Amino acid sequence: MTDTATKTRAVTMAEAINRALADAMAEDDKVLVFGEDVADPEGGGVVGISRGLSTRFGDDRVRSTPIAEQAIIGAAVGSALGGYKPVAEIMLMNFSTVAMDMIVNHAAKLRFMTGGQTGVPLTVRMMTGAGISSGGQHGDYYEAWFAHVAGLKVVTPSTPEDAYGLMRSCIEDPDPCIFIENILLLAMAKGPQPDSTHRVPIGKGIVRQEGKDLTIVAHSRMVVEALGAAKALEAEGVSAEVIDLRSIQPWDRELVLSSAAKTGRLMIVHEATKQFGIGAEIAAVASHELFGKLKAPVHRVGAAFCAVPFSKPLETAFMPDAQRIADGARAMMKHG
Amino acid sequence: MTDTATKTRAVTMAEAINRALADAMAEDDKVLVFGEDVADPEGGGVVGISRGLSTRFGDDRVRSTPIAEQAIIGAAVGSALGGYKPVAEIMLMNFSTVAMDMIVNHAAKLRFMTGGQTGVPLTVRMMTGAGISSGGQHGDYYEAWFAHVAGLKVVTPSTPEDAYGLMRSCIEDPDPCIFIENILLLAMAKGPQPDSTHRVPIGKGIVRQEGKDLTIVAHSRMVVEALGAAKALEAEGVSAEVIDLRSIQPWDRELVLSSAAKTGRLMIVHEATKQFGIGAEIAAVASHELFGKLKAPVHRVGAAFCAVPFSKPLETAFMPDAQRIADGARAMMKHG
Amino acid sequence: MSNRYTPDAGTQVDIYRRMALLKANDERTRKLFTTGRLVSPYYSYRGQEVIPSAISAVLTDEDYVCTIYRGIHDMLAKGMSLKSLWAEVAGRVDGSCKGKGGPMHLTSLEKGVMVTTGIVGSSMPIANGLAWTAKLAGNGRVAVANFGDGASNIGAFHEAINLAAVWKLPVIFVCQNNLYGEHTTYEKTTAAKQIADRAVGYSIPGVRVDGNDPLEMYAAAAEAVARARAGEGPTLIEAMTFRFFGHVFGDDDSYMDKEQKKAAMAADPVPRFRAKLIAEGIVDEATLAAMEAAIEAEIDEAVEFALASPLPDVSELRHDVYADPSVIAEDSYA
Amino acid sequence: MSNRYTPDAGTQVDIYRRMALLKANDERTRKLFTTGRLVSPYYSYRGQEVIPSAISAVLTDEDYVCTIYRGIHDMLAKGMSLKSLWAEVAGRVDGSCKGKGGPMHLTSLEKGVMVTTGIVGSSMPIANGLAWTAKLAGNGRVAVANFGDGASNIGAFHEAINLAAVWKLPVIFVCQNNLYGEHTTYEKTTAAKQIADRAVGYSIPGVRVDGNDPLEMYAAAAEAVARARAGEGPTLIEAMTFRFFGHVFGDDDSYMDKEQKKAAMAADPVPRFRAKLIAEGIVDEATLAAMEAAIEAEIDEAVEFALASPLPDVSELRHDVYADPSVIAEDSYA
Ligand SMILES: Cc1ncc(C[n+]2csc(CCOP(=O)(O)OP(=O)(O)O)c2C)c(N)n1
Ligand SMILES: Cc1ncc(C[n+]2csc(CCOP(=O)(O)OP(=O)(O)O)c2C)c(N)n1
Ligand SMILES: [Mg+2]
Ligand SMILES: [Mg+2]
Repeated sequence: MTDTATKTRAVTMAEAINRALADAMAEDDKVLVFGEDVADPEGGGVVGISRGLSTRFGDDRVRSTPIAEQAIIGAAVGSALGGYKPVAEIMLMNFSTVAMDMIVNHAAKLRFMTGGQTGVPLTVRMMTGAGISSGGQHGDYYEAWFAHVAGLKVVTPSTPEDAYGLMRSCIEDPDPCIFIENILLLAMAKGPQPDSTHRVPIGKGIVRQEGKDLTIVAHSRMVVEALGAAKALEAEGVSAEVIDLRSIQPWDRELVLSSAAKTGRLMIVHEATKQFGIGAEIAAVASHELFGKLKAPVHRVGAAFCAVPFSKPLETAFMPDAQRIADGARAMMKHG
Repeated sequence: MTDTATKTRAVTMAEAINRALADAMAEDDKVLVFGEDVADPEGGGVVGISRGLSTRFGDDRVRSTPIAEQAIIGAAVGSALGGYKPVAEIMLMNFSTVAMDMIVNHAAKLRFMTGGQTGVPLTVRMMTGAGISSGGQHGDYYEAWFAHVAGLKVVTPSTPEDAYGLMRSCIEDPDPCIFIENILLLAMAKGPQPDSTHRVPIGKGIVRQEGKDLTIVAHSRMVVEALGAAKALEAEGVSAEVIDLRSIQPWDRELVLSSAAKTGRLMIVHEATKQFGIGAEIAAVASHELFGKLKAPVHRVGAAFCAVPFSKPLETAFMPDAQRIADGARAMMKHG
Repeated sequence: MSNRYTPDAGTQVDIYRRMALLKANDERTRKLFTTGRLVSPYYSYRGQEVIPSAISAVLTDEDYVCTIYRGIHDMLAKGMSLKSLWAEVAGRVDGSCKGKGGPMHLTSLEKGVMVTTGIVGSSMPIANGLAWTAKLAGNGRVAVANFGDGASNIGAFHEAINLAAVWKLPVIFVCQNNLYGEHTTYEKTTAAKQIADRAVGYSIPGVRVDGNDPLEMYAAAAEAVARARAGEGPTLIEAMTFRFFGHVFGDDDSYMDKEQKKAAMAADPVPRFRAKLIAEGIVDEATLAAMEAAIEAEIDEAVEFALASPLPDVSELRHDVYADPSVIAEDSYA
Repeated sequence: MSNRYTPDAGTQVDIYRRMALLKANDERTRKLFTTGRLVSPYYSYRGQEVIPSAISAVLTDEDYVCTIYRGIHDMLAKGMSLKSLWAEVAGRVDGSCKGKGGPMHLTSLEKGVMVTTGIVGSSMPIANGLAWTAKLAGNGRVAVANFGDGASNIGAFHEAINLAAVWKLPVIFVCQNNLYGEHTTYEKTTAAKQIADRAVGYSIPGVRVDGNDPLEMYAAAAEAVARARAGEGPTLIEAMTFRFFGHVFGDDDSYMDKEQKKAAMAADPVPRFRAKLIAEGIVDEATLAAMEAAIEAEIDEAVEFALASPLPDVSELRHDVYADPSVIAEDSYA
């Protein structure tokens, strides 16, 4: 798999995912799409990600389901075992908490527990993210949970191109993939529309901006904030390299470590709460592998340790942003 | 709260927990115990942890439930909101995957989401651990998931005394606590029977063995393996300090950091898979706080990245043990 | 419908008062959202006013209610303070949850509104726990669990009702069947001919009632509450209704049957009951008009109070996570 | 019970053959566990032989089965190879899962035994997915989801049956009601008078049958399978039975009603059906004795094969986690 994109007109991330689903369904009639409200009579998904699919590919392959996430993921596991390529939607990541058994005990483990007799090539789409005043049960990031579970792959695009390329890769992957969509990015992230051969390999990050003084690793919407911070820092003469992880499990150790080795300073940013988040794993690996070679301690930036708060000033303060990232970078620059 | 224990006759960890539940119920009639098979007609729990309680305190307060973990934890959340002190059992930690919504979206968050109007003083007991040939869905450690969720406390005793003291502290705590029991330790760990005033403060670790060359941090059954490794290392002239974390959320940063600062070398051991486990958080914090002060990179030891395998040689190789810990320590001693 | 549970004239007017409050409050809320003075997802309950108004008429302040994102009608009918509700919806420090919860997570301890959940189905297992404490304490309280038709297909529904039935808990499971779960129709998702039929599987009474008919709704609620207080266990009430403004306010309604929607709105239960009360001579128009004017004034005051209340300080992120904020490491906010 | 689905003589003998195999296999397994030659939790199905034996007589190798920790009877009745089963139970490389799954997680693709789960309730949602693929492919296959009476109280049961009903999936939900979930009785945990009653809530057929009566069980299974193959959707079968050796082998049975257990064991369905077949002249004793001897020999051979098979190499930890083992960082095994 190579990372290629042919650019044409600009699309949103929502449109890119929609296109990825449509192209995959057109190319492989084993691809199925289902979840709450996903078919056209129900609007093609709450934010329209699956719009047009049921009309084009039929009610057999594109189905709105009852509100029953265990049944949804169970149907995904079973249809994957039966040779299909299900793409199931859990509307918001917080709702995956009612389906964790199916994801963790079954989808993730069946290949191993059956000694490789079976595989579970499913993709689960989940939206999430704070910033839209939806309170404490609609915006959590649990990528750290999924990454901790052997057998799952986890991806978190920040651009339409990557969303397209990763979705196609997830669907073609022989193993279960968690595809995380930031609810703000779906409309906000715009970019060229990739052609149907575009794939982004799972496990490969990308340098979004080159720099030499420090490395900022981010994923999902935090890439936007990291780039904002990099811009502010540039004005101050600090050159930040920004890496978009794109995949969390597996994550691109080589890219992160070589960048951090180059700059000597590493920061990791995520919207999940900082404590026990994925930044901890990356910091632990980097501190280990680059022991004695870094100019400053690895710095982590994450959400505050609380539920997503409702009130706007609290919600804003809860989420990491360009300023907090830039502040962290400034402090790091005082080292070494 | 102070950490005190008056020693009398030796008890197993199972007996110590049983005693803690009984003493708590005797002292406070708001304490409730429920879960699958926990009442005496059903044997007082699959391994007898709640034996005698329903006979002594009545069927109102000690109840065997249907197999319905969402309903169990829901009843715990609701009864806690109603002013009671529920201790609910989820028989094995893997089964918490069907109740994660109640734990994460509700128990953990209600205090914050209600602006402190309510609190959810519940305790959830969960057994787990590999080593008894029960295969891929009965032995996972998910302490890293729970620790990542703001609002939960997580404890993992390794001795009967701590099990008693932590259970009493959890029941008295105003916030939801996850109490993790290693299935092998329940019978294997023996120690003095603490008296009814004994408490172990949540968030405080303990030095199980003093040492000066390196610090090994472990919890639950891995403390036993760490002590085994320390013994082997001692024979080779390496002095290992062994810290039993006892609490994961919050964890005892002060104790871990001061020990690591003293020895200059830090290793973290857990039975959960290494990737994205709690060792990552501890390694990240220690590498940050002790930047430039450590003699060797922080080393992590965890289970292999796969489901718990059934076949004995695989299951044995899957789990960290004294030898793997000692090997890691030997490699660390070559540094600095 | 048994005559045993017919509300007297005073109770009927009281039910209407709650309905009028709910209707006016929803109208005001939509107005403030439309003008952009408030911003957040809003799940209008307009059209579903009868259900909690009738139920609340048989409850005391001590009885418990658990409800959902579409639940402000349930809270207001139960008596929640308009001021602390509005301040919460506006995210202010005087909100019932200090602005931390918002419209989807309101709680009002004084009125027994214990939990408002954004997770489909999750009101039910928690209501069981509250009901259990009532039973243990022998204080005669009941717990009402509100949820939608869509929620009747999720696991928590099944687990909760079964547990309530085997433990004979004083819970009333109130399914507000508005025919849609988000954009999907009842028929597409629900195999039961009626949700009330599912009660058979738990050996408890299950009734489908016209949730827009205050007398029928009152009778069903009164009977269920009486059963619960008498220690006879839970009841499943399926209250048929309709939501006038879609799933979330601002939805387009392309997924809806237009005729069905038109008919439902034409049969708006609030003016209907108002007309009936007057026609039957139970109350006169002037009394109701005065009542409605008082409600508007009360809402005016609450809105004003809410918008004058300060926004919370960011230090609040550290509070109410645990009872003791000191357990959280300082750098958790870096 | 309709006459339409009476098994002919050959089928009755075939059902008995499966029952005899199951009984002999359980006896052998308990023996090896007792002597310590095998070590792991073992969930004996002894007493429940009729259910899968009768069901399997109406299935083809292509039909799917999902089952649970107490499920070796379901697999063997479906035709799973004794050798690969025994080698798996012994944790050997020739086991169907290379020793990685063990007795609680067996799979036999050739015979359609797709998933064996250790999580109560989880066989059902997965069976739906398999049934959906059969429907999509139009290949006429059905999926059987086995589970216990205790599992009928968990959320997955409800979600799965509702989905199967609205999607008219070719699934047969087989509740093997042995009156206990671990140590807790049906009555203490289950509000339904009979689990079959719950079918009403999904508008599907629900039948309670004597799961220890091969003819009644066969008829119910045949009817359900015919419905499923005809596109008429799922059926819920509650098959009444009893487990002779408790929840997990080695349990003390203090939680059980001794009289009930004695009576159930006295009514052991295997010798009962054997005697009936002979009494009715359907088959003679000598034929059955020869069949049973052949079964013992086959088991001998399988056990020998299993115990001669090597234990897996520890490098196997790195394989079958993902299709491509190289995605896992080397130091994940440190
Ligand atoms: C477990 C879960 N899944 C999905 C959602 C998203 N969601 C929010 S409301 C809703 C529809 C619920 O319908 P219903 O129960 O009929 O209640 P109504 O909104 O009609 O009052 C859905 C699917 C959720 N909140 N929780
Ligand atoms: C979700 C979940 N909760 C609890 C358990 C522990 N457990 C294993 S078997 C069992 C009893 C199941 O009873 P039943 O469904 O009647 O099946 P049986 O064992 O009688 O065949 C329980 C509670 C589990 N495996 N999964
Ligand atoms: Mg609805
Ligand atoms: Mg059973």
